[in-house]
Amino acid sequence: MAEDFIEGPARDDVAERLAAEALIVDVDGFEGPLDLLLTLARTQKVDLRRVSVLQLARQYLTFVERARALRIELAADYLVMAAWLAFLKSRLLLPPDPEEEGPSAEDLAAHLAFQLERLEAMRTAAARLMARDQLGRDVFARGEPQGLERSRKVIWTATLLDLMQGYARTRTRDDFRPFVMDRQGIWTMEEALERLRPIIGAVGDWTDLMAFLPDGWDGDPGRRRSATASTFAATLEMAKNGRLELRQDDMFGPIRLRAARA
Amino acid sequence: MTGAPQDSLFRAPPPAEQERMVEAILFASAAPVTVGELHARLPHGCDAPAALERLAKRYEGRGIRLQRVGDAWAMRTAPDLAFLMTRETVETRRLSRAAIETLAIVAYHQPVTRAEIEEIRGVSVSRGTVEQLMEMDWIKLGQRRQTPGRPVTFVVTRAFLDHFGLSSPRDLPGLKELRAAGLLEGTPPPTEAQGVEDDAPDDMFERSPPEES
Amino acid sequence: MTGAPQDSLFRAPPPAEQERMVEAILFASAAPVTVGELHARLPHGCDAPAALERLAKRYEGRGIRLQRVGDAWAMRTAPDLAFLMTRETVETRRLSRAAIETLAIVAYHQPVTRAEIEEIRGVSVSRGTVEQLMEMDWIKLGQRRQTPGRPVTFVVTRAFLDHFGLSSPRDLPGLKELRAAGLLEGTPPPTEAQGVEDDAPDDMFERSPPEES
Repeated sequence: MAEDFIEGPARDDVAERLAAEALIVDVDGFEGPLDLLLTLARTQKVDLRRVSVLQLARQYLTFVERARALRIELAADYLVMAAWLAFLKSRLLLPPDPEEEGPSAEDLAAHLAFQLERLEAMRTAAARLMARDQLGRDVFARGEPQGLERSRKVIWTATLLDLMQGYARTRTRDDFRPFVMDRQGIWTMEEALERLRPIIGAVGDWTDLMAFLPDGWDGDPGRRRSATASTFAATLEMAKNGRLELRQDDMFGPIRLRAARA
Repeated sequence: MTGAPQDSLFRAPPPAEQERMVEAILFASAAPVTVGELHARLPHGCDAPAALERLAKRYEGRGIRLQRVGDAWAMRTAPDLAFLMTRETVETRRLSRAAIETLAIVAYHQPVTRAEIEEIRGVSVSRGTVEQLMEMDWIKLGQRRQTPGRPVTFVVTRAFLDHFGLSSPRDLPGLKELRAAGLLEGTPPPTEAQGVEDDAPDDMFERSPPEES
Repeated sequence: MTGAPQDSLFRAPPPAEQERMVEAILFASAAPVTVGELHARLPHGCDAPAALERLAKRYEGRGIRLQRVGDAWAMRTAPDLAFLMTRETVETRRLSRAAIETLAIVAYHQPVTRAEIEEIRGVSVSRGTVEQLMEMDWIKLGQRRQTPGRPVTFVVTRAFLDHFGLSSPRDLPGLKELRAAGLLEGTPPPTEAQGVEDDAPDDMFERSPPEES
């Protein structure tokens, strides 16, 4: 490495050396090692296809050494490239080893040269692309586009599932209506009175209370219980008013009633 | 400014060139351009009115034409080609919730009056909803109910059955099936369970108006 | 659809009429219109490609010209009149050098993976760069590469072609030379002297997915 400093590639080229100094100061301006290598290669002022990779490797290593001497922080990938180029340089300088496996030093050098040439080509292409007439800068579209007037026709659609869910929703909503006493299983005392009043006058003989339950209320136990209780309460009310008489002969025996004797 | 080439340092472009300049300016402009603006933008010594006149002639009978808009000029598509500038797009949209519910109630309870629909849904039915469903030809007027006021009733149509792939409204799943399918989640009132639902859906459509709730 | 007037209920309009119809449609649209869209909007039986050809010829040398953009067509002002258009110029965001290079690599190497872009540039591609180019609608995702990991690829869009006035990606400046020099390959040409890759993939752009409409 020291030898590079002694016989540095830019030793007798002041302009080149100044350029190299500028490069170092500017290290942040490079987009990675390949970008730096391309810039260095340009200083050789030859067709990129004839660039001397050996010289390029020296230039790069010199650059890295100087940057380190100036205590400039270099990103890791610059150092990785430096290591690889040092390896490549040694391979290029030594006579080829026939035992060596893998690509030859010349192949590696050719690939590096190709990479540089390809990057250079893409930069040129990018520049040519950006130099083209551009829409909105050189070439213009219709300034007042009419657009397509869309006459919209809406087709409404619904699926059977929508329909069923919609119906289910309306029915389910009923189940959550504000609470009211559900009277469907209840026979009220008013209803029992209503029922007994017109018929009680005709009951001459003692008759079982259960005979006065309304039709259809003696099956379901809940309904029978409700109807029995209301009817019994209604008979008590009517007995109080002196309209009928009640008797129960023994405990839990049937309750019987008949119209009051005047 | 026009017809004064002598005060120009440079010779004005030839007429054909002026014409294509005006053409490009009018094309790219977002608003009609006045003659004054044209003169301000064209090279010195151009005759905008003459260029406009030639351009108007060139576009005669074409798909585009030059049009005067107040004191300005613009390029416009020929009026007879307006039909190319519209495109009918067909958009399918899902029915609103109100419309679906109304439709469902008509389907399950037909013939049904507006008052009955409102009673079942618990909210008033907007005129628009019923009109929309009638316009879609999914519901139609049935016979008047023989009750005071003789209210109109609604029934579903053949088109409704076609759309939903039903051969008759009786094919609609009943409340019990809806519940079995998890579509009805609330628990029914205890007694309604026997009386009403056991014979659903068969007499569901004869049974009108709905007596429950 | 073209050349089948016999299956049409109505006779297609005469060629001159078709031409002015295409003229009006292209004129009214700021974005390129595909041949397919033209056929959809023109009366049945029209031959859009033929009308476009006649129209393009008619506008040769005018202030406006017909520009092919992939499978679409657009009317654009002639580039030599750009100096008149300063008023219309839209300030475009300045692209970074990384973005410009990435764009060029996608255009010349498409379909190209992110790893390939990085290999060519020698640095990793920042996420923001690709996102910016996609947001500008200049690049988009192509088909996944059928290699391990199935990486996504990038290709340029119709908006890219439109922006740079390219009829197709084949018209990219210097494309042929770059390909002949083997610079669009992943590895250097075998022997540098006669590294003329004349049989290099001419179908490079056929491999990209079809343009969106």
